[in-house]
Amino acid sequence: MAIPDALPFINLRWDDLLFIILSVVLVGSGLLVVTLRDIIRCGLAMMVCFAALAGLYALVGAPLVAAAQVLVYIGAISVLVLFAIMLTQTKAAPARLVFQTQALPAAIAAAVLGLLIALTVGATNWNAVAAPIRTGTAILARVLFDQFVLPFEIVSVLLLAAVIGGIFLAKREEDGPA
Amino acid sequence: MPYDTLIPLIAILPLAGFAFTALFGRRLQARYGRAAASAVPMAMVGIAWVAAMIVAAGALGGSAPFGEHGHGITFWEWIPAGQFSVSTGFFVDALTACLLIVVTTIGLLVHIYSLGYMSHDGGYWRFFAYLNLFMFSMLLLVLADNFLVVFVAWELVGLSSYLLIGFWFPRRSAALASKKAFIVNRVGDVGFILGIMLIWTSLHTLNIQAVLAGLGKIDPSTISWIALLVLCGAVGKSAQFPLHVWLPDAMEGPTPVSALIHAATMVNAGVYLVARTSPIFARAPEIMVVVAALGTFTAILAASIAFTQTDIKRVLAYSTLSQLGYMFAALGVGAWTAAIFHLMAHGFFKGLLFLDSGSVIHAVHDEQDMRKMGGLSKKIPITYWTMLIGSVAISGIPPLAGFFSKDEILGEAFKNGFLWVWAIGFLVAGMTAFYMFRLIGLTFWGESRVDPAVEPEIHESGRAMTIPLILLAIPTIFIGLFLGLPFGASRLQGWLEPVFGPAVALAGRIDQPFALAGIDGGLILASVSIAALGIVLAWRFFGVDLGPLRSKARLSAVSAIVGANGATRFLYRASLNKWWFDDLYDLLFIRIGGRVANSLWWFDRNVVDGAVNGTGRVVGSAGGGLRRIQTGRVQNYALGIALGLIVMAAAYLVIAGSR
Amino acid sequence: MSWADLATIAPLAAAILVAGLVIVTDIVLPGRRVPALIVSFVGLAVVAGLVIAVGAHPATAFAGAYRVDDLTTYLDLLFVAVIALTLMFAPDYLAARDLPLPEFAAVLIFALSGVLLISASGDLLILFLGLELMVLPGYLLAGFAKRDALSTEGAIKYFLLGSFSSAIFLFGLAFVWGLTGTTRIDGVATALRAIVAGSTPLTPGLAMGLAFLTTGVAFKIAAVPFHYWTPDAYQGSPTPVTGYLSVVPKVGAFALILRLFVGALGPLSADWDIIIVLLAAATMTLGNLVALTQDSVKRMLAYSSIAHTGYMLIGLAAWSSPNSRIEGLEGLLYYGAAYAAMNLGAFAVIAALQRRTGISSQLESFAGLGRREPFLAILMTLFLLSLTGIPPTAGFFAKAYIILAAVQAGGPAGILAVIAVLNAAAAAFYYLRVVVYMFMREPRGEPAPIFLGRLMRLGLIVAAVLTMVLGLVPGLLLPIVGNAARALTL
Amino acid sequence: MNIADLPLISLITFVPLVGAVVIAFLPRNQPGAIRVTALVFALVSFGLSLLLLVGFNPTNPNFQYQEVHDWIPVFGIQYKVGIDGLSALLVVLTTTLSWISILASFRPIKERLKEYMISFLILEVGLIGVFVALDLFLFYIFWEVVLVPMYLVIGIWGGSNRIYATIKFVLYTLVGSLLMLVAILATAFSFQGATGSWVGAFDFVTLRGFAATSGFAGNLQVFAFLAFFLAFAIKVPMFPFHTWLPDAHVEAPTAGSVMLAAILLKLGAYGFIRFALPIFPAAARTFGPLIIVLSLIAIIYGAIVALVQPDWKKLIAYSSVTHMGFVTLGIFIFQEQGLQGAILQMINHGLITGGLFLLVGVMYERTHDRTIAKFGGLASRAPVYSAAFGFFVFASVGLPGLSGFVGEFLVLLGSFAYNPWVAAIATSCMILAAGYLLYMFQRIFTGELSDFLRGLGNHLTDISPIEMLTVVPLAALIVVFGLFPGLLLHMVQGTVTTVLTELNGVSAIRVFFWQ
Amino acid sequence: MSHSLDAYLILAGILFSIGTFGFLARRNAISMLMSIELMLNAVNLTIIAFGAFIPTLKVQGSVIALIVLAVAAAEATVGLSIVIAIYRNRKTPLVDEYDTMRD
Repeated sequence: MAIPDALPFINLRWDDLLFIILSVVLVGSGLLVVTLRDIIRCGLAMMVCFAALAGLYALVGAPLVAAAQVLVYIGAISVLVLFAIMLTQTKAAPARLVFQTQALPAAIAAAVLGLLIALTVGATNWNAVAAPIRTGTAILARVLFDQFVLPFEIVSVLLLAAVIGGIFLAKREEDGPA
Repeated sequence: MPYDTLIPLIAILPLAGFAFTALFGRRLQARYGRAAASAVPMAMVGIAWVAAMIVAAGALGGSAPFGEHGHGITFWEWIPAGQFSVSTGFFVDALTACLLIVVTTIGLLVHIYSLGYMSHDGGYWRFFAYLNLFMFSMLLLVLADNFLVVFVAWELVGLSSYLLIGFWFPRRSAALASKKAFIVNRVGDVGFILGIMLIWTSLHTLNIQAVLAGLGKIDPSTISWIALLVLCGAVGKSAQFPLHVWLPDAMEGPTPVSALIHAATMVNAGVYLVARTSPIFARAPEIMVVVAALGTFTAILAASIAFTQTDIKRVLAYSTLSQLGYMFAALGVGAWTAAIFHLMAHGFFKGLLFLDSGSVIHAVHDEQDMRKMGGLSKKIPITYWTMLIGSVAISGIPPLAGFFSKDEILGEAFKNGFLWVWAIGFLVAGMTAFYMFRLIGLTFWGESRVDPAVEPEIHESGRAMTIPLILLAIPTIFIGLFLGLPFGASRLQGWLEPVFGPAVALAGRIDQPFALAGIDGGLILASVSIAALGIVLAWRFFGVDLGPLRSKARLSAVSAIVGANGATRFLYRASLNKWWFDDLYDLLFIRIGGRVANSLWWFDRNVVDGAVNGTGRVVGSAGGGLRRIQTGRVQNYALGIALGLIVMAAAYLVIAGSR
Repeated sequence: MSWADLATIAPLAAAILVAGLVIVTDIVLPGRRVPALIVSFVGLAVVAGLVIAVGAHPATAFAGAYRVDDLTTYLDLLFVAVIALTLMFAPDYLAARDLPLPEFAAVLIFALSGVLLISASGDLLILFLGLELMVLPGYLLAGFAKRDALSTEGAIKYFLLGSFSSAIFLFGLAFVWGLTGTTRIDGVATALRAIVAGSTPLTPGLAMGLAFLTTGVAFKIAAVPFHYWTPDAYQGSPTPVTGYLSVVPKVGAFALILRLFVGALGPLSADWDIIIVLLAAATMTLGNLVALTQDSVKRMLAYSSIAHTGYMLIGLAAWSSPNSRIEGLEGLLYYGAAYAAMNLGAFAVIAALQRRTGISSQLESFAGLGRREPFLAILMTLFLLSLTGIPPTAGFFAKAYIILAAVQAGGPAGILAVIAVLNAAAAAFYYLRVVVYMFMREPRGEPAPIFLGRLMRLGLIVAAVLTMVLGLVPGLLLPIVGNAARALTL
Repeated sequence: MNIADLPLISLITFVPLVGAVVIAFLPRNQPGAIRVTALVFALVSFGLSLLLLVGFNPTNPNFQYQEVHDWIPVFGIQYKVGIDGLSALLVVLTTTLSWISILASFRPIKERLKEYMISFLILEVGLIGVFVALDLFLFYIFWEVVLVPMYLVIGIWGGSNRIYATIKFVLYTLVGSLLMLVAILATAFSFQGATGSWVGAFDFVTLRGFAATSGFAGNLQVFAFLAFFLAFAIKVPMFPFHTWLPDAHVEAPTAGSVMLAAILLKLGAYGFIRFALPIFPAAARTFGPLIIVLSLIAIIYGAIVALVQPDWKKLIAYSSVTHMGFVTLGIFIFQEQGLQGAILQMINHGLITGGLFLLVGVMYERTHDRTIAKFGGLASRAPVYSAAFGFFVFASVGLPGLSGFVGEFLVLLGSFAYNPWVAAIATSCMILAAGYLLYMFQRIFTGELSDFLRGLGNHLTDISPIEMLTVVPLAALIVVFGLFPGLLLHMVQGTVTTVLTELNGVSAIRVFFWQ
Repeated sequence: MSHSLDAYLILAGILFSIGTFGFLARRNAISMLMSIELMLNAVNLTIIAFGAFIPTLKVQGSVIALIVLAVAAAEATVGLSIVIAIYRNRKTPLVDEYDTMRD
C-alpha cells in the first residue's frame, strides 16, 4: 500500500498534517481549559489537551513518553483534578466570574511572553537535525536505570513525601470542625 | 623678707583669703558672727597692703633688685604647647608700683569701709570673699609679666566684677547689670585676645618685656593691628565709647564695690594696659589718634550725660567715664605719665566720692535719687566735708589732686599739638565742675526733700565708714602736690621716666621746659577759670550752703533753660536718656539679635532637623507606598512575576545583543 | 550504581531513611511525640556524622551527577543544624495547637533530603529534583496548621506561585540543556565557556533560558520583584515553620544558585551579574522599606528576610568580579550561617510567645516583654541586633564580610555596598522598634505568662550562642567557608 | 609580678564587663548590692586606668601597653590594643566619668536598676574599647557596641519623648558608622591590593606607615575620608549633623547625658585625630577648609541657637555643639597648637559639660522640670548648688584659670596662625558663650524665687553631699588642668607631633573643581 | 513542519503562554492548578522536542520528560491536598478571595 509521502493538492506531508491537526487540537483545547466557564469542562478539555500532547510525543518519536503521558496525566492527574473539582464545587461557583479583573493585562502579558519565546526560538540556532530521532524503549530503559538511576530514585522519594504530606493535609479531622 | 617672696605674697594672700572665706565663711558667720567671717579677708588684705607698700617703695626707689627697669620673677611654665610656651611670672617696675599703691590702698580702705557698710547684709562673708577675689585678680593684673597672664587677670577681674555687681542677685536689675557688664567686657576681651594671638604669631613670645623689646622686628602695619586689638581690650575694661554702657549699670552693686572696682581700680586696667604697652602705641601713631579721639569723645559724652542724672551713683559713674576719657586722651596724645598721674589721683578722689555717696545712701536708707535728698550737710558732716573735698579735687581746683593731674593732661595735649583734645578737655573740665557741684547742691545743700519718715533717722555713718573717708581725703588733698611737683619734672615723672622713656622718644613728643609764666601758666589759668565757672554756675542753679556763702537753689531757672527751645529740649532729653545708647544696643542685640537667634532656632528645627526627619518620613512613606503592591491576591502576584519575567527576558536579550 | 556511589550518597540516603523511620515510628507508636523526636534527633546526628565522614573525601558518584565537595559538606551541616533547631522549636507550638509531630518531623526531614541533594548535585536534573524535594514539603509545612485559615491561605499562595515559578525555572533549564547538550553541571560550564570564547553573540535562546532561570531562582530566594509570596506565606505559616521557611528554602535556593549560576552558568557571569546587582539593590531596599511599616513582627521579619536576600545577593554579585571570587562566595556562605542562626532564633522567640494559641505577633504583644520574660527579651534583642548588624554578633560579621567582598569587587557591586549599609541603617529602625516595645513600653492588660519547654529553651540558647560565637570568633568558621568557596570556584 | 606584665588595657576594658555579668546574677530585689557592685567595678577599672598613667612614658612615640592577639587571621584582623597619650587621657576620662555617672545614678534610678547598671558597664566597655583599639575592625566593633547600651539608657530611663530621641540617635549614628565600615573595608582591601597580603590590613600602625610611605590612592582617600568624616561628624556632632544631640540630651537620664556629652561626643573627634588624618592625609587636606567652615558655623550657630533655648538641657546641648566646633576647628587647621588645643578642649568639655549635666540632674531630681522659664531665684534657696553650678558655667564660658580657657585659646591661636579671620570669627564666640550661659544663669538662679520653685516647698533642698561628691572631682580637675595644662599637653605632645608629621608634605587631592 | 524543531518549540511556547494566561486570569484554585499543568506540559514538549532533534540529547530527552511527568504528579498531589484543606476552611475555591493577608 503506497500512501503518497505528501498530501495531494496542498503538498503537505502526512506527518505534517498530523502535526497540524494535533497542534490545533492542543492549542484549542488548551485555550478551552483556561477560558471555559464550567470548571468540569475545563478538566475535560485538559484531558483532550493531554491526549493531543501524547500524540505529538508519538509523532516526534518518543512513544514511551506518549504512553506515560496517557497513563499519568489522563489516567491519574486529570482524574485527581476532577475529584478535587467535585470536592470543592459549591453550586454557586460556576456562576460567578471566571476571570480575574486583571484578565486583560494577563492576556497581554501572556501574549508578549509567547511572542518573546517564539521570536527567540526563531532567532536561535539550536544545532538541530532535520528529522526527529526515534528513541527506542530498550535504550531508554537502559539509560533510565543506569545513567538516570539517581533521579529516578529521588522521584520516588518525592512522590512519597508528597503523598505523606498530602494525606495529612487532605484527610478529614476526626474531631475537627471538618 | 626678700622681694621674691614678698611680691607673690601680694597676690596670693587675697587669693588665700578668698579661698578660705568661700569655703568656710558661711559656717564661720553662722557660728561665730560676722567679725569672724571677715577677719581672715581683712587680715589678708592688710598684710598684702604692707607687702605692696614695701615692694612699691623698693621699686620706686630703684633699689636692688628692681633698678631702673624693674624686676621679674618666673613661677612655672603654664602652657607648654610645643613651640608655644607661656610661663607665669610677675614683673614689678615703677608703673606696677604706682598701680600697687592705688589698688592695695584703696582696696584696704574699701575693705574697712565695708565692715560697716555691709554689716547688716546676710551675704556678709560672701561679700568679703568676692572682694578678696577681686583684689587677687586686680593685683595679678598689674603684676603679671605676660600678656596671657594679664588676660587671665583681665577676665578674673571681670568675673569678680560680675559677682559683685550681681551681689544682690534677687534684684533683677542687679542680675541684669552684672550680666551686661561681663558680656560687654567680653566684647573688648575678644579684641584683646586676638591681639595677643597676633603678638605671638609675630614675635613668638608673650612676655611683655620681651615683646616690647622685640617690636622693631615686625612691620608697622602689624604693630598697628596689635595696638588696635589691645586697645579693644582696654576700651572694654575702661568703659570707653562704644563699650561704655556697662559701667553706669554696674552701680547696681553695693557702693563699696562701685568705689573699689568701678572707680578706683578695675576700670583703670585699660589705662594701665595701654600705658604698659606704650612702645606699641608709640609705633602706631594713627592708633594713638584713635585712642585720643575715643578718650575725648567719651569724656564729653559722659560729662553731658552726668548733667541730668538724678541717681547719685550714676552721676559719679558718668563722671568716672568722663575722667577715664581724660586718661585715654592723655594716652592718645602721648602723655603717658600724665595718664598714670590722673589714674592715681582719680583713684583716690573718685574712691572717696563713691564711698561718700555710699555713706549718703546709707544715711537716707538706701535712697539713691538726689531729688529725695538735700540739706544733708549738717546731719552727716564728715561725709559732707570729705565729699566736698573730693568734688573740689575732681573739679580741678588747685592744689587738690585733680588739678595737677588734669592740668598736666591738658597741657601736654596742647603742647603736643592736639588742640582739639585740649579744647574738648577744657570744656569737659567746666562741665565736670558743674555737675559735681550740682550733685553737692542737690544732696547736701538747700532744703531737705528726704522722705519725712526717714528724716529723723538720718545720722552719720559709723567709724568703720568714716575713717576710710577721712583717710582717703588726705591723699585727695595732697597727692597732687606730692606727685605733681615740681612742675615739669615732677616726682612721678622721675619715677616713670624709665618706663615711658622709650615710648616718648619714639613718639617724638616735644619736651618743652615748663614755663609757669608762659604757656603753662596760661593754660593753668584757663582751666582753673573754667572749673570755677562751672562751680559758680552750679551754685547759681542748685544753691549753696557753705558757711557764709548761701543762696537758694533756682530749679525753675533750670527748667526754663531746658525748656527754652527745641534744641535745648533735645539736648536735655539726650542727656537724660544717655544719648539712647542703651536703647540702640537693646534694639540691636536684644531685639534684633533675639529675632535672629529665634529664627536660627526655627531654621534648626525645621530645616536642619526637618531634613533629617523628612528623610525618615520619605523613607517611611515610600515603604507605605510599596507595601500596597502586596494586595493579598495570588493572581496579582503572579502577574507581577510574569511582568518581571518579561522585563528580565528583555533585559537579557538586550545584554546578549550588546555583546 | 556501585557501592562507592552508595557510600557517597550515604547522608542523603540516611536522611530519607530517617524520614521513613519517623513515619514508621508513628505507625508503631501512634500519637506519641517523644519517640518520633528521639528518632529524628538521633537520625539527624547520624546524618551529620555521615556528612562529615563522606565530606572528608570529596568524591563524585553516579558519573558526576552527584558530587560531594567542601561546599556540600558545609551546606549539609548547616541544613542539618537548622532542621534540628526547627525540631527543637516546633514541638511546644504544635502541641499547643494539637498538630501531630511525627508527620511534621517526617516532612521536614524529607525537605532536608531535598537540600542535601541540591548541595551535592552535579547535574541540572538532580538540581531540579532537589529543588522540588525541598519546596514541596515546604508547601505542606506552610499549611500544616490546616484548621488555621491563615496557614492554608499562606500555603496555597506559596504553592501556586511556587509551582508557577518551578515551571518557569524548568522551562529555562530546558533551554539551557537544549543549547549546551548536557545536564552535567561541569559539562554545561564547558559548553558555555566555548560559547563565550567564540566571538558569536549570546544566542537569544540562551538569553531567554537565562531569564527564565533567573526568574525561577529569584522567586525561590524571594528577590524583588518575585518576592510576593514571602510575606503572606511567612505570616500564615505556623511560626516554627516560618523560621524554617525563612532559612532552609532560601539558603537552599542560594545553594542552588551556587551550583547553577556559579558552577554551570559561571562563564556567562558577565551577562547576569548586572541583573543580580539590580535584583540585590531592589530586594534589600524594598524589603527594608516595607518592613518599616509593618505592625506584625512576624510579617516584619518576613520582609526583613527579603532584605537579607538582597544582602546575600551582593555576595553573588561580588563573585562575578575576578577581584573577589572567593570573598564573594565566602561572604555569601558565612551570611547563610549567620542568617540561619539569628533568623531562626528570632522566629523561635515569636513561637515561644505564641505558645498559647490566640496570641498574635503584633508589636503590641511584645510590650513589656523585657520585664515579663527577660530571658526571651534579651535573646530577642540579641537576634535583632544581629539582624541589624551590630557587632559583635554574627549578623555584623556576615554583613561586613559581604560588604568587604562588594568593595573588593568594585564597580556596580561597590555601589551595592553603599546601598546595603544605608539599608542596614534604615532597617535598624524596625528591628529596634521591637526592642522599644520589649523594654520601653508597658503591656496593656495582664498578659498570660509564658512557659518555655526545655527543648525550646535549649534551642534558643544554641541559636544565641551561635549568633554570638559567629560574631566574636568568626575565625572558627572562616577556613571552612573558605574551603567551601574554593571547592566551587576551582 | 610586674605591672608591665599585666594585660592592663584588657583588664581596664573588660573589668566592667565582668561587673555586668556579676550584676546579671544578682537578685533583683537587692538594689543596694547592685549599686555597690556596679560602683566597685567601675572604680576598679578607674584605679587600673590610673596605673596606666603611672607607667606611661610620654617620650616614647609608639603605642604603649600593646597587646596583640590574632583574631581573624585570614584577614589579618587582630585583637590589638595599645595607648598613646591621647588615648590614655580619654580612657582615664572615661573611667572617671563612668564611676561618677554610676554614683550619680544611685538615687535617680529606681526602676530596672539591674538592667541600667548592666547597660552602663557595657557602655563603659565600648567606650574604653574605642579609645584603645589599634585594629580598625576592632575599633569599629567597639564603636558600635557603644550604641546599644546608650540606646537602652535613653530609651528606657529617658524622658517623655525618649523613644523618638533614642531611635533618632541610633539611626543617625548608624548611617554614618556603617558607611565608615565600608570605608574601613575598602581601605583594608586597598592595602591588601597594594601589598598582596592581608597581614596588617586592619592594623592601624601598619596602615599609618603605609599611608606615610606609599599613600593610598586618591579616589580611595576621598571616598574613605568622606565616609569616616560622616561617621565622626555625626558623632561630634558637627553642623549640620547635630540635631540628634539636643533630642538625645534632653531625653536621656542624667548619667546618660553625662556620658553622652563627656565621652560619646569625643569619639568623633578622637576618630578624626587617630584615624582619619593619619591614614588619609591628602584627603584630609582636601576637605580641611570645608570642615573649618563647618566648624565655624557650628561655633557661631550653636551659640546663637543656645541663646533662645527654653530647656535647660537643650541649652547645654547646643553649647556642646559650639564647644565641639572648637575641637574640629583645632583639628583641621593642621597646626600644632590647634591640635593640642583641640585635644585639651575634648578633655575639658568632658569635665565641664559632664559637670553641668550632673548638676542639672541634681535639680531635675527635685523639680522634675527643666523649663528655664519656670525657674528663678534658685540661688537664694540652694546657695551651694548655685555656687557649684556657677563654677561650671564660668568654666564653660572659658574663664582663664579654669581648664576650658587653655584649650580654647590654643585652638584660637592655632587658627590665628592659619588665618586671622578664622580666628576672629571663632573668637567672637567668646561673647556669645558668655551671653547664653550667663543669660541662663541669670534666669535660673537670680531674681525672686519663682512661683514654681516656691510651690515645691521643702522638696527644694540644696545639693546633698553625695551629689556634691560627684561634681567635686570634676571641679578639682578643671582647676588643676586650668593651672597646669602641661600635665595634659605633655601627654599628648607625642601624638600631636606624629599626626602633624604625617600631614606635612602631603598636598590636597583635586576633586572636581574643589582644591 | 513536523521535521522542524522550531515548530515544536513555538508550539510549546504557545502552550506555555496559554498556561500562563490561565494562571494569571483564572480565579479558581483548581483552574490555576490546571494552568500550571499546561505549563509543565509545555516544558515537557520542549524537552521531548530537543531530545528528538538534537542528537547529543537523544535518549536523555525522553528520560527527563518522564521524570518531569512524575514531578508534575507529585506537585499536583500536594496542590490538590492544599486546595482541599483550604476549601474546608474557606468554603470557596476562588483564590482571589483568599486575601486576608496583604500589605
